[in-house]
Amino acid sequence: MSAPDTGDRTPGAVADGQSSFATVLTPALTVAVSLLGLCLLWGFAANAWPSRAFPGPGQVWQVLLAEAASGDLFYHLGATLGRVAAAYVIAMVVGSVIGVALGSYRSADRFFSPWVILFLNIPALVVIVLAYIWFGLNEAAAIGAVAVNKIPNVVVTMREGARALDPSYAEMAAVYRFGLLDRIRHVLLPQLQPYLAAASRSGIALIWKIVLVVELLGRSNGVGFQIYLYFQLFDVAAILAYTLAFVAVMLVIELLLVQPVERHATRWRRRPA
Amino acid sequence: MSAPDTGDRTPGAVADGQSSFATVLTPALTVAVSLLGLCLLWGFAANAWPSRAFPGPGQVWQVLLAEAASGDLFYHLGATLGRVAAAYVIAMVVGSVIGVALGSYRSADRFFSPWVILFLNIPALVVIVLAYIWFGLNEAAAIGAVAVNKIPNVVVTMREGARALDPSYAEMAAVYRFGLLDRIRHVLLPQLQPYLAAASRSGIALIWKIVLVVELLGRSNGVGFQIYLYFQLFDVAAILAYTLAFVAVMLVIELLLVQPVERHATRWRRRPA
Amino acid sequence: TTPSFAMGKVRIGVLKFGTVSWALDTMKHHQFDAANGIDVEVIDFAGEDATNVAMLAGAIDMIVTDWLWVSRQRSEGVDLALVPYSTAVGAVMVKEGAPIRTIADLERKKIGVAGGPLDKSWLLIQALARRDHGLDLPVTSDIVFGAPPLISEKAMQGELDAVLNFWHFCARLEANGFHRLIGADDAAKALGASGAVSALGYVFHDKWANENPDAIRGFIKASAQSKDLLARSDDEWLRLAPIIRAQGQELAKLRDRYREGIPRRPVAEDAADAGKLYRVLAEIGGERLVGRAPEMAPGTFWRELLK
Amino acid sequence: MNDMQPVGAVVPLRVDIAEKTFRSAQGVSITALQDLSFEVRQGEFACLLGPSGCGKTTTLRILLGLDKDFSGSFQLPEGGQLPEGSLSRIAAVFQEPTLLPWRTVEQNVRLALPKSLRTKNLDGLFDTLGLAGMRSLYPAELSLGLARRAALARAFATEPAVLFLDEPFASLDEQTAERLRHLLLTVWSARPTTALMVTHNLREALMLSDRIIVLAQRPAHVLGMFDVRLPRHYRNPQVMSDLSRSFHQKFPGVA
Amino acid sequence: MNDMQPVGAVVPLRVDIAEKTFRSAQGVSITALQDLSFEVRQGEFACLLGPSGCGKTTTLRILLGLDKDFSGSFQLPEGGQLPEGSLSRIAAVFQEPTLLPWRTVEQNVRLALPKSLRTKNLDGLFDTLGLAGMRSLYPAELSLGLARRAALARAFATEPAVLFLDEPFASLDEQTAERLRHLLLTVWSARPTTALMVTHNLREALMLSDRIIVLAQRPAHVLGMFDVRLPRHYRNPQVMSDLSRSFHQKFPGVA
Ligand SMILES: Nc1ncnc2c1ncn2[C@@H]1O[C@H](COP(=O)(O)OP(=O)(O)OP(=O)(O)O)[C@@H](O)[C@H]1O
Ligand SMILES: Nc1ncnc2c1ncn2[C@@H]1O[C@H](COP(=O)(O)OP(=O)(O)OP(=O)(O)O)[C@@H](O)[C@H]1O
Ligand SMILES: [Mg+2]
Ligand SMILES: [Mg+2]
Repeated sequence: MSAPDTGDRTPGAVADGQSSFATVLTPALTVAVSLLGLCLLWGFAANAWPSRAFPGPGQVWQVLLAEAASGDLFYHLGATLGRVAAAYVIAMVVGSVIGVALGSYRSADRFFSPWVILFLNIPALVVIVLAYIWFGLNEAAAIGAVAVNKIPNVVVTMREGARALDPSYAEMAAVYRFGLLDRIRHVLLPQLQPYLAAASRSGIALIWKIVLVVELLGRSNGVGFQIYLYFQLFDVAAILAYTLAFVAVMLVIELLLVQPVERHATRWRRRPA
Repeated sequence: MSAPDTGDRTPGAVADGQSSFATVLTPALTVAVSLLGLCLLWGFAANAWPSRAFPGPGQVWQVLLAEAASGDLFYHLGATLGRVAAAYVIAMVVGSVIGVALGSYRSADRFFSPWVILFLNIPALVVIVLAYIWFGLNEAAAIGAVAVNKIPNVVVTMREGARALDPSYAEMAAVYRFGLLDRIRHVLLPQLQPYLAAASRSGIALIWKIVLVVELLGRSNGVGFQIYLYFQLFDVAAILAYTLAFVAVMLVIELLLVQPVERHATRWRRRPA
Repeated sequence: TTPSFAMGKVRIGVLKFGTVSWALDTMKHHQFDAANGIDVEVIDFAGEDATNVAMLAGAIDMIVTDWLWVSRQRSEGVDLALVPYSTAVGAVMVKEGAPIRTIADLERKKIGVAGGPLDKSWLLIQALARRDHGLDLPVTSDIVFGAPPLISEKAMQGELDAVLNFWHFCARLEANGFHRLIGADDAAKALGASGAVSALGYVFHDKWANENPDAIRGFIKASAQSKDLLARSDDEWLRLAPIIRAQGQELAKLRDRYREGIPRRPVAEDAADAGKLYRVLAEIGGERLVGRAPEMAPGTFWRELLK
Repeated sequence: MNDMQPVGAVVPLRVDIAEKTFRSAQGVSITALQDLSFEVRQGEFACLLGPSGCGKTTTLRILLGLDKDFSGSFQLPEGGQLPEGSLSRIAAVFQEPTLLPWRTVEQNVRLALPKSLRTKNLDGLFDTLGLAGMRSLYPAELSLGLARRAALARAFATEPAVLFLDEPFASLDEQTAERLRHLLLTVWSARPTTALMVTHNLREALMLSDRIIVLAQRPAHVLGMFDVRLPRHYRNPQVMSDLSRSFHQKFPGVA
Repeated sequence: MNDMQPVGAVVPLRVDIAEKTFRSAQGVSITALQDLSFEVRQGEFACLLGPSGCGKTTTLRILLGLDKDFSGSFQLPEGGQLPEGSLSRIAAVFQEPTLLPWRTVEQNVRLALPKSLRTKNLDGLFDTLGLAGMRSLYPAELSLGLARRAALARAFATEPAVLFLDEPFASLDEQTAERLRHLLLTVWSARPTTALMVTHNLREALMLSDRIIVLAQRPAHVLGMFDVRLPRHYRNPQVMSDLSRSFHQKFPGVA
């Protein structure tokens, strides 16, 4: 379970350098193999336990093609992605600011930590219904409700990040009179990077799940709307088709955007991400 | 936004030590004041925008008392807490092990990261329905479904934690031949503590939210069951009463258990949590 | 599916506080089940969908749901069958005094629809509007889909000009200053049904019914006795008030609408009309609604009752 | 109570700390400083000499404004009273390099510069410090000695009016250290700079400073001063060994 | 290719590194070691002397098994070939203290001990190191010098058969350093221990070691050896200055 690069030594024996790495697969190939493996596993499982509730990849692919051909897929996916993106930006910015503030100021944290626990544990349903009731059945209410649902999670993660900040860097910055922007950019954010990454990844996922509920409760389009529709018909293949369409978008973002950025941001580490 | 203990210096001037802290409230008092403030705010808001969908604290308190008197509250709360606890333990243990493994082994991470994205983004509904259909409408299926929903979130957070591990401690441990248990307990866990704390707090909250869905879709008791019933009747006061009962339990756990443990675990920091 | 081993035992999954649970409460309270040699076990769920999941998960013997769903499952090889339970269906409700008098007035209005775009009532209303007024509601009006309680609440708030909701929500709205513009049953009749079509039924597996003939027969009898009592006795409704969670005007409306919804026709007529409606619905809802089957799956209405 | 006081043209570094006590996490209370008072005239170079763990770093941290929880007062020399946000005129070399691990050597140095100096040519400085080929490395890729030199580069590049150094030449080989001492003197004398340097190396102190402040065991207080009035170019090996002898006479048992 | 080879009773520390090249994150490639080979006889005390940044720490890391990406081979002396899990017989003092920040000084020392020694009495050791009152402190509450001493305590407490030290006495005052050097000699001579110590301090090297290995600028290779055959108790100030002179003759321009 411990870090791997502290391999065994070979004391009292002749050790020879140049550890031989097996042929390393290129990242793209790895991803392809990984997805293929997943599909195979899935196909195998669907064969082993045939059930209407668990269609195989072929079936889901058919549905996906049909929905894509009718244009429905892109319409609903677009609507959902828009909501996810808007709620994500709001939740990350607001949540990070609050989280870092609470992590930095002990007394504020002591006062507000019950509030955080409260907001963290209010069911999505309650927030969404209240938002719809107060602000009407509209896009702003929907996105706001999702953001409010997610913000406490970001706060909690970023607060831990702020607490774990190494004070010596902040002290160095104070002595050399770094400006506010420099402090944020060069001192704060690099230390918070792993927390931001964690909050982002599980954040997007959580937001998408809440968007599904929001769409179920009071929107007339979006993947959640479709999924619920098909759930009523108990059409699991269609549900999976829509799910996978969203997952595919997330995967593309992850592989083409997030991972390269992350590798760049952590290249200073002895073992970059 | 930067850490606070790097206050201004007073160069070229006479500086005098002993910064005067204002009377510091005791933690218990702070919490009391904080909760009181929250109630006042709520009461005020409920007065300002009177609506059936937004009852004031008094009304909710009435419902709470009634439900408590009938015993319903404790029955359903108990059922939900049991599920939350079981799913939490499973999700944290499994998720941490997988997360740390992926964070430590680059090639495994590269292979499995698409899987993580996939499982992270599968809607709770799908997992829950599949679990019920395959494993029957029973407690094990319910708890398993919740755990499966939460595990990817734990994985993502703990993976960041493992990536951010300082290799020099692991190297020290390797040189001095720490045993596996010592490595986990004295080298790994203390470094992962902030990530564990973040994953735990937002974890409990997420799990509780999924438990609500699980109870909606196939249990005959629990807070989620009650909340959805009252949603059908649009009885927001009852919904809030059940929500707050759960939040109260979480608050008690947080204040009496989590925060003291956390303070103890981080007392080595220059500014413990 | 797990057969129930106790002789004459019927495990039925219902939405707690839902309309079905009222009749079942009456049945249990007056021991109509025992009188018919069965033991009905009521298993509460928090949502209609939950009962469907429970049925497919094999955890219960019977649920209440609509024939469209049964037909679709049947055409996909699941041996579900239905015994009519209620003809009560949703209706378009508008506020008392609103300037909406016919379907044609719904043009360019904001309409809340519970149950989603494939809801049976919604499809029928759409079909009628198109046939009689040349009105394509999804295009000409602002349609908002949403959860039934939320839609009702929004209607009362005045954000929506009209709502199409499930019948018990409509009954409550009626007690709160709304009136029916048109019911889905009216639409059904206008579209060719000869009478009130049972929208909902007790649904179970053929296999279970074949293995437990006494249980199913007993259950049908017990159900009929309960409904008779509910049709006759206002006191019974007062007794049920706490689980209905309604009083006074609301309770009266719910009672009246429930009584109207008790199926009174021979099952064969019901089935025939359902078959007709199926074709209408298949036309509007398309494959998405009914799957690939152009006709209602034979046996959707339990065959034993058609004999 | 932090009170400001208008200051004249030539202000010494004046330290007057009555007490500084730490309370450890386990509840042990450790008095690091007690009745510590000394002065360094503006433009002077002073060394703090004292046993390990006596409180030297604590003193510097207080002077840098990083620790405000003490009783007593201090005053920084001119160059500090510039309003916040203007040219940074204080520089410090911490006892550990404290480079930002996620920025390269060059970025670390440039970030510490006031905006107006950000683009200044640093080739000469990096050359003298032996960091010419290392500008694009991250701190984790440096040896400890190289990291220390990068920290020195950061402090020197800011052209400070007040300079605090905490054992800047530890873990460097003698040749490199000697070169850097000369560089330090060059930087110090290029403009009026008040410098306070912690060191364990008496030779270094005698060679560099105008005044050596000798501290006692913890809790630190001043054992005595040793002024070296001689201009630095007169401090040849012979003179140094004389100075060393008279230092040992005055402070037997120190260093 | 890591191949094991049965070893006899008395095995020297044999180092034979053809090349060790780092590739920095920005793509710069830095050759730290090239054709570095030397031997230290079992039970001997050797010092590595070389300019800052030449590759000394890199060498120790390779010998400690922390870096396997090099070409060449090495062999550790007896005491290393004990099977994994038995008594830890290798100890190292890293260039930075590397104490676990979340454990107290005492816990840090005890954790490094094999299970059988965990409860051993450490009072004497802590006393000599001047850490007696600091056992319950966390590393962040120590001065750098105290932290180094804690790291030394950890290494000494394990009673190692092979001991690697990377500038252990940097940032300590001369008196403390002198006391610790004697402690090191005591620990080293108490049982047969092979020691390899990196230092920048020639005096220290001459006083402690049997053999001084002088390294060249990066990429490090051996410039030459300087053997000090004299028993340590003969190394009085007079002898030391003679040794120093002959060292400077042999290696002009070093240290
Ligand atoms: N945060 C703290 N909590 C408790 N004690 C502390 C703390 N910081 C420093 N000390 C103690 O204060 C004393 C002085 O520490 P300081 O770092 O000033 O020593 P120093 O003179 O710089 O020593 P060195 O030469 O080893 O660097 C030490 O005994 C140390 O243990
Ligand atoms: N991970 C790394 N990536 C790139 N270069 C590295 C890395 N680690 C060390 N180096 C380089 O290798 C060279 C030798 O480093 P090493 O730490 O061995 O020096 P050293 O002899 O211990 O120096 P010092 O006396 O300053 O501690 C240095 O130039 C350093 O920049
Ligand atoms: Mg210090
Ligand atoms: Mg080194």
